[in-house]
Amino acid sequence: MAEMTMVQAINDALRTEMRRDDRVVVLGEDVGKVGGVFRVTQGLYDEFGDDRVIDTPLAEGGIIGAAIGMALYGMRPIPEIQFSDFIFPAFDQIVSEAAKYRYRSGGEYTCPMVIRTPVGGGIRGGHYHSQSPESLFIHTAGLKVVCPSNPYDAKGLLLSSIRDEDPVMFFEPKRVYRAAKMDVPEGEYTVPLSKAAVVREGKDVTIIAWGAMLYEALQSADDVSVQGVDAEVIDLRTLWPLDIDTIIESVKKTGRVVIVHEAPKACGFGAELLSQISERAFLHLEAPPVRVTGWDTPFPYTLEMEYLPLAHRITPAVLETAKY
Amino acid sequence: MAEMTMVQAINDALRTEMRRDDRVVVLGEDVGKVGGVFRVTQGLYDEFGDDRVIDTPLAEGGIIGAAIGMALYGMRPIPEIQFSDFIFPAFDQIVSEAAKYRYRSGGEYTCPMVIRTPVGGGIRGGHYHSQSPESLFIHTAGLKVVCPSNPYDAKGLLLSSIRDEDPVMFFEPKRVYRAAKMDVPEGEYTVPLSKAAVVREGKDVTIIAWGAMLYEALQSADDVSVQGVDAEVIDLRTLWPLDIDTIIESVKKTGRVVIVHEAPKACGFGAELLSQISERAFLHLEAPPVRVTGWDTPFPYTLEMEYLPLAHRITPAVLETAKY
Amino acid sequence: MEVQTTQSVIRTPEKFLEGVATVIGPDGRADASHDPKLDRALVKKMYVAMVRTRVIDERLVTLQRQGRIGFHIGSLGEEGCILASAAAMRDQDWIFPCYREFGALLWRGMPLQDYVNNMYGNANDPIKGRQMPDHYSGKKYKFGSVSSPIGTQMTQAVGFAWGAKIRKEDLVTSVYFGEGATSSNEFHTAMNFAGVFKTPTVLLCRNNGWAISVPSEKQTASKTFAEKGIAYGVKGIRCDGNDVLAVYKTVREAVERAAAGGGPTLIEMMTYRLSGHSTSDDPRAYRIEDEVTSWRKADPILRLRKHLETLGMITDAEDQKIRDDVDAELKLCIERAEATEKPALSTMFTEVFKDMPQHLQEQFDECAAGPRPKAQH
Amino acid sequence: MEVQTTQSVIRTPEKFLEGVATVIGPDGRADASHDPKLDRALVKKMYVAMVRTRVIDERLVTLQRQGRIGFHIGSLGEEGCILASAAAMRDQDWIFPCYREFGALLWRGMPLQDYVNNMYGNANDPIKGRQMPDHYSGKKYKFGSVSSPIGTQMTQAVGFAWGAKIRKEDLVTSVYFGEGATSSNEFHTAMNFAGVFKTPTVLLCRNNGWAISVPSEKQTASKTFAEKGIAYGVKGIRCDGNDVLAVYKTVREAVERAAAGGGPTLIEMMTYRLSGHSTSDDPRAYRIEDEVTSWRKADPILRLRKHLETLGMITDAEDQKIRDDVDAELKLCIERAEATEKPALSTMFTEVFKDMPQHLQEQFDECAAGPRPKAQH
Ligand SMILES: Cc1ncc(C[n+]2csc(CCOP(=O)(O)OP(=O)(O)O)c2C)c(N)n1
Ligand SMILES: Cc1ncc(C[n+]2csc(CCOP(=O)(O)OP(=O)(O)O)c2C)c(N)n1
Ligand SMILES: [Mg+2]
Ligand SMILES: [Mg+2]
Repeated sequence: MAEMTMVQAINDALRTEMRRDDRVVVLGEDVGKVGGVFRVTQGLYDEFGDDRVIDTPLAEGGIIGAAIGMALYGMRPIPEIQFSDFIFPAFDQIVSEAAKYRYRSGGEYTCPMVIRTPVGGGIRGGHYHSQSPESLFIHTAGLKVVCPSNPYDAKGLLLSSIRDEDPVMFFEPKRVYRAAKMDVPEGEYTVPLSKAAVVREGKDVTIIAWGAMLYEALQSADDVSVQGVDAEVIDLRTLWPLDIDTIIESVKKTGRVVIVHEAPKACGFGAELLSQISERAFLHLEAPPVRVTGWDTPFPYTLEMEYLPLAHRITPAVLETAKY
Repeated sequence: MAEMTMVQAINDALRTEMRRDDRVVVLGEDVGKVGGVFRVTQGLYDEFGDDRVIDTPLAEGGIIGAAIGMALYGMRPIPEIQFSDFIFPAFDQIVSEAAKYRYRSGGEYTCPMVIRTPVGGGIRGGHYHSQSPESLFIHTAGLKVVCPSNPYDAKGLLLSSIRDEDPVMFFEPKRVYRAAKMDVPEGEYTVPLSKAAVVREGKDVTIIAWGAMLYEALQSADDVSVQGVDAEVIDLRTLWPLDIDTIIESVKKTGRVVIVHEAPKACGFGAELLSQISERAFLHLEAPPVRVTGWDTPFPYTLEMEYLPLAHRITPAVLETAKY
Repeated sequence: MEVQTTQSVIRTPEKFLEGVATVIGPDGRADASHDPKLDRALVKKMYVAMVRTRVIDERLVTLQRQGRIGFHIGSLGEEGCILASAAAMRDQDWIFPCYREFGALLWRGMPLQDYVNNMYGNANDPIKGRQMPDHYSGKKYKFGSVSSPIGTQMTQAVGFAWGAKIRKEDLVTSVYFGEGATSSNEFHTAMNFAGVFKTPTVLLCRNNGWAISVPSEKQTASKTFAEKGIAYGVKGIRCDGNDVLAVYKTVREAVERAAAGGGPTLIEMMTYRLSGHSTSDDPRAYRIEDEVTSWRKADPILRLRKHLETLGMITDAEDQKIRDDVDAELKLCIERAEATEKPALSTMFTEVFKDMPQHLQEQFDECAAGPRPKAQH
Repeated sequence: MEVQTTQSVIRTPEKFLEGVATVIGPDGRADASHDPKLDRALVKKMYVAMVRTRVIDERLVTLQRQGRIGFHIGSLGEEGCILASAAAMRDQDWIFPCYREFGALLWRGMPLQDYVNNMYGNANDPIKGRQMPDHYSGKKYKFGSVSSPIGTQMTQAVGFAWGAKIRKEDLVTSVYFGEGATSSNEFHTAMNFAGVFKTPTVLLCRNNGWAISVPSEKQTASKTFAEKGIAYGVKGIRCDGNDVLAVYKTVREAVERAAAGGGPTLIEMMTYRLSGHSTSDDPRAYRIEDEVTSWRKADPILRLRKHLETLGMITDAEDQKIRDDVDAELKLCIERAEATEKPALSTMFTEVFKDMPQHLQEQFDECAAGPRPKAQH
């Protein structure tokens, strides 16, 4: 056991798996000697050399396209996209190619790879260093989507993702990167994909969140408890394929739901969650499920704390839902 | 008045507006002399010349990026993307640039342009000539999204879109392109954006559809009427910004909703519609709103009629909702 | 039909090929100084493969016209560069196709029946009817998976070769694309990554004069496509794509250079698309018939046949037999393909992921429960 | 601090600039055969602007260190190529920035106060605090809008110029980007479209040796960035980016050629990023200090000052006054900016579209109703 930040835990996961499996390579902009702009890959270059920890030219499409080629060849590439806001030059390779390879080739070719990329706001990044594009990838059949909220899960989920046989989008909430340390086991362990965690039990309202917003959800759960509302908080951990059973079980107990995410509301993942809950637990609902999300605007700079669905917005939503 | 297919109506709209406004130019792959692979721009090259009807190199990012530059300069470009499946090389320019220009520049720059692109399945196009990516653009703040279902609306909505001051994604359902003719007025007229049409009134269930699936919805409305279910059918026409009032009014009357779209279910636009209906009309709902959509798989070739949410799947959903 | 076109120049083979070295001369004889001196059996084998490809191509177009298959995109006129470049790859090398290279796939050993099943998207289609015709995949044959989006395969072919290089395996990749595809994002990144990481990759640009209706000279202002290599520190070469010996030689040298650590090569193979872009296209709407006629005379099959004649390696009867054989084989394949049912409903839901997740299992169950669609195309 | 780095070569100015013609010699004198013979007042004006840019830059770094602004990305060492290239544009021409060109924006006339407000993202920020610092927009000054995604501005600058060409307006666009950006999709399409449509565009590549931690020689295997023009039929030129007269001359000629219908030019301006990539970067983690030291001697401001000295156009006192003046002005601007409130809440919802649609009006109302966030960064 060692105390680690999420950055350290991810770094540790990469090192652990690179030692175990020499098919694993890391590639991206600035991931080499300098260890990435967030230092997530620090030290890997020194240990594994420039054949396995590769600084690339400035071309996300090239990073992902080449990684796909490596995956087809039989390697386990882990491309890094410096900010998820910059994933769009690679969008075609991800949604048209990586996501569809297994299916379209009748199962001949597979594309196991983990696309690591920092996500989310709260670090004064404005428009282009703050976005949360997860729903675009969930809408694309063939991709798994993961977003850990803490160092332990980050390492365990990353190891599961690298060993998974399908392409995984691994979103790392940068607001959490160095926010807190946590005990993380050394060596190997995995946290299974597609299993949500009930991180706080409660009976009145279910709050669903992931990544950095989990802490806001927990804060709100504390806030409302003072007012006699007992909130259950679910950390999705893997967004897709979804652990719907854990959600429905909770909703059947509470009958009330608040869904939290940073991305804009329209066609965000909250809409899918709300829909599935309505479809599967309609008769258990005591109140309309509520979404507390980023606004349907580009991500602002100065006003970002007004943009994000922080506790100050979750709490009233939970209270209102509870008394609906 | 003249009888026109949707292809002819769109062609007529382009010609009409190009005559009226010399800032309008059309650009894309094969849009010139040959008039586009669907012949939507046929004859425009002869009338307006190669300065205004422009064959470009094979680069969607270039088509959209250059069109943005033209729009910033003060023109009204209408780029064509040959199939909406091929829009992804231009995704970065659309979502990072066109969508955000007005906002990010404090209103200094604007990006009025209409991105025309054929959409949807049912023409034996398989994986890459059938997809419906609308929800990706709805999720992106700053874009309007239009999808006409008939020649009259196609012309009127296109004229509104060209005159709009914001970027518009104009999805043309290719299964409808030549499916039927309809009286279309000559010269100018507009169909307003963000106004849905109630194309069939009913009191028992509301079916929401657009584009090619509208006809399937209407077919189902006929089918269920035999069984005594009176379905109301709404053609959204503009998907975003949404005419939620028309929907809610209908739902308040019927209490029951079936939403139909071709795109995969997960994070499709149906999820957003369902969510807004639940949020705004929860107490009016007599049954959980239902989504009948493409499956969460890549778009298949041979089995495409099993993939599409055609009448055979809508009808049972309507009946079940009606008797819920 | 009177044709108006935006085409400004007729690009005859002579004009198009100006300054490009050839091996097989107009008289059918090989220029001794450039002749790669291939094993005669190999040359003959390439010839047979080209004729077979041509016959299959023509038959598929007919099937499409008859509504028996949905679509075909062929290689009429481009068989020379496709077959010779495929033949020049070593057994351990991998080929990444564009969409006109079914001839290369058959060369690599895919049974004709499998290919025909793919054209029908039936239950025996190796890709389970999931994609349009001609979107084959041939991993067993060290042959990639076709997808429609232009250019994506280039970066992947570079990545594949790069992987092999990292893993120190003696393996070269080749990748096909049209001259139109040089405008794509992917050409740029593929070339750049290939150059920077010196990947063992041969980038095969089929310059067939057209990208659907756009003539090659409107695709770029550079004088040739080969010289685009300069921007990436990648060797660029043009060759006469209808000259089988020239193509073989050029590609083979590039493969050997790549295998020896010399890095990637961009090869512009000058050829011509004699047919429409695909069965969905009518080229009379945009191109001048004279140009097409001029290229019919430069047909790579005629050219190689002439060469074989000078070597006394072919007779009319033999030629006819090649055609009859493939005709007969094809007939059987088509019969079988047409007698084969559609892919099972389950194939719509399997292999989205390795294991079927819960939501797809539910959707599959829902779909399987019916009802079945009435509507057909 | 001991530094280990992957950097294999130290690229001194001498090595980096091998074979590139200069105008201002080591002695400060202009080479008569290349001297563009500019109006002396203009040269002086450029010098003043460069010094101002430098002073502002340094002050902003300090403000960031003090936590008074969130971020700054500057042009330390690159002022020569930025100011001279901006100065070489005609009044009617438009400039599309990358993110290091605030000096060009001030040159074009934006009041310093506006720029400082942008650094604070306050209520008077012309872009309403919606983007990070240094993401300015200057339409009034015929100056584009900065966005973070690398390269997108290139294609737009080409499209803008193309529009003007179609509308027959005498207007040239210039566009800045780093050498790292030449690897982006956008460089490829921008160059290709510029070449094919002969747009009046000057593509200004600031080769400053680094793309964050990646040295320029790892960005491409081509020998220079300028020669990438060949792939597009676009004229490519290298120039000494720290030599103000050389840059001015090269850019001006390109502008005139473009305006005369001669099409686009790619100009590689060889310079050096003396600072970290931005205030978020510590370059000691990846580069060798000796390289930086060698470039400090090639500082474009020192170089131009020496030239002005040979012309008797500058004194130490004058130099000091330039600095004092901007210091004083800046102090005032900062005071005012810090005294200015945040942008109004409404600015979060306006200008997503021209008119606020219903859903945003509802969200605005909801947000305005509160409560307000407690959390700050
Ligand atoms: C990204 C993308 N854009 C557009 C298309 C439509 N399209 C298919 S083939 C083609 C032309 C390709 O020309 P070229 O690269 O020269 O290849 P050729 O067909 O001549 O072999 C186009 C525009 C596509 N498949 N993908
Ligand atoms: C598409 C994209 N990918 C990555 C980044 C992150 N990033 C910002 S600047 C930069 C390096 C740019 O280097 P260069 O183009 O040489 O410009 P310079 O900073 O040297 O002026 C990178 C990788 C980005 N902004 N956009
Ligand atoms: Mg071609
Ligand atoms: Mg740089």
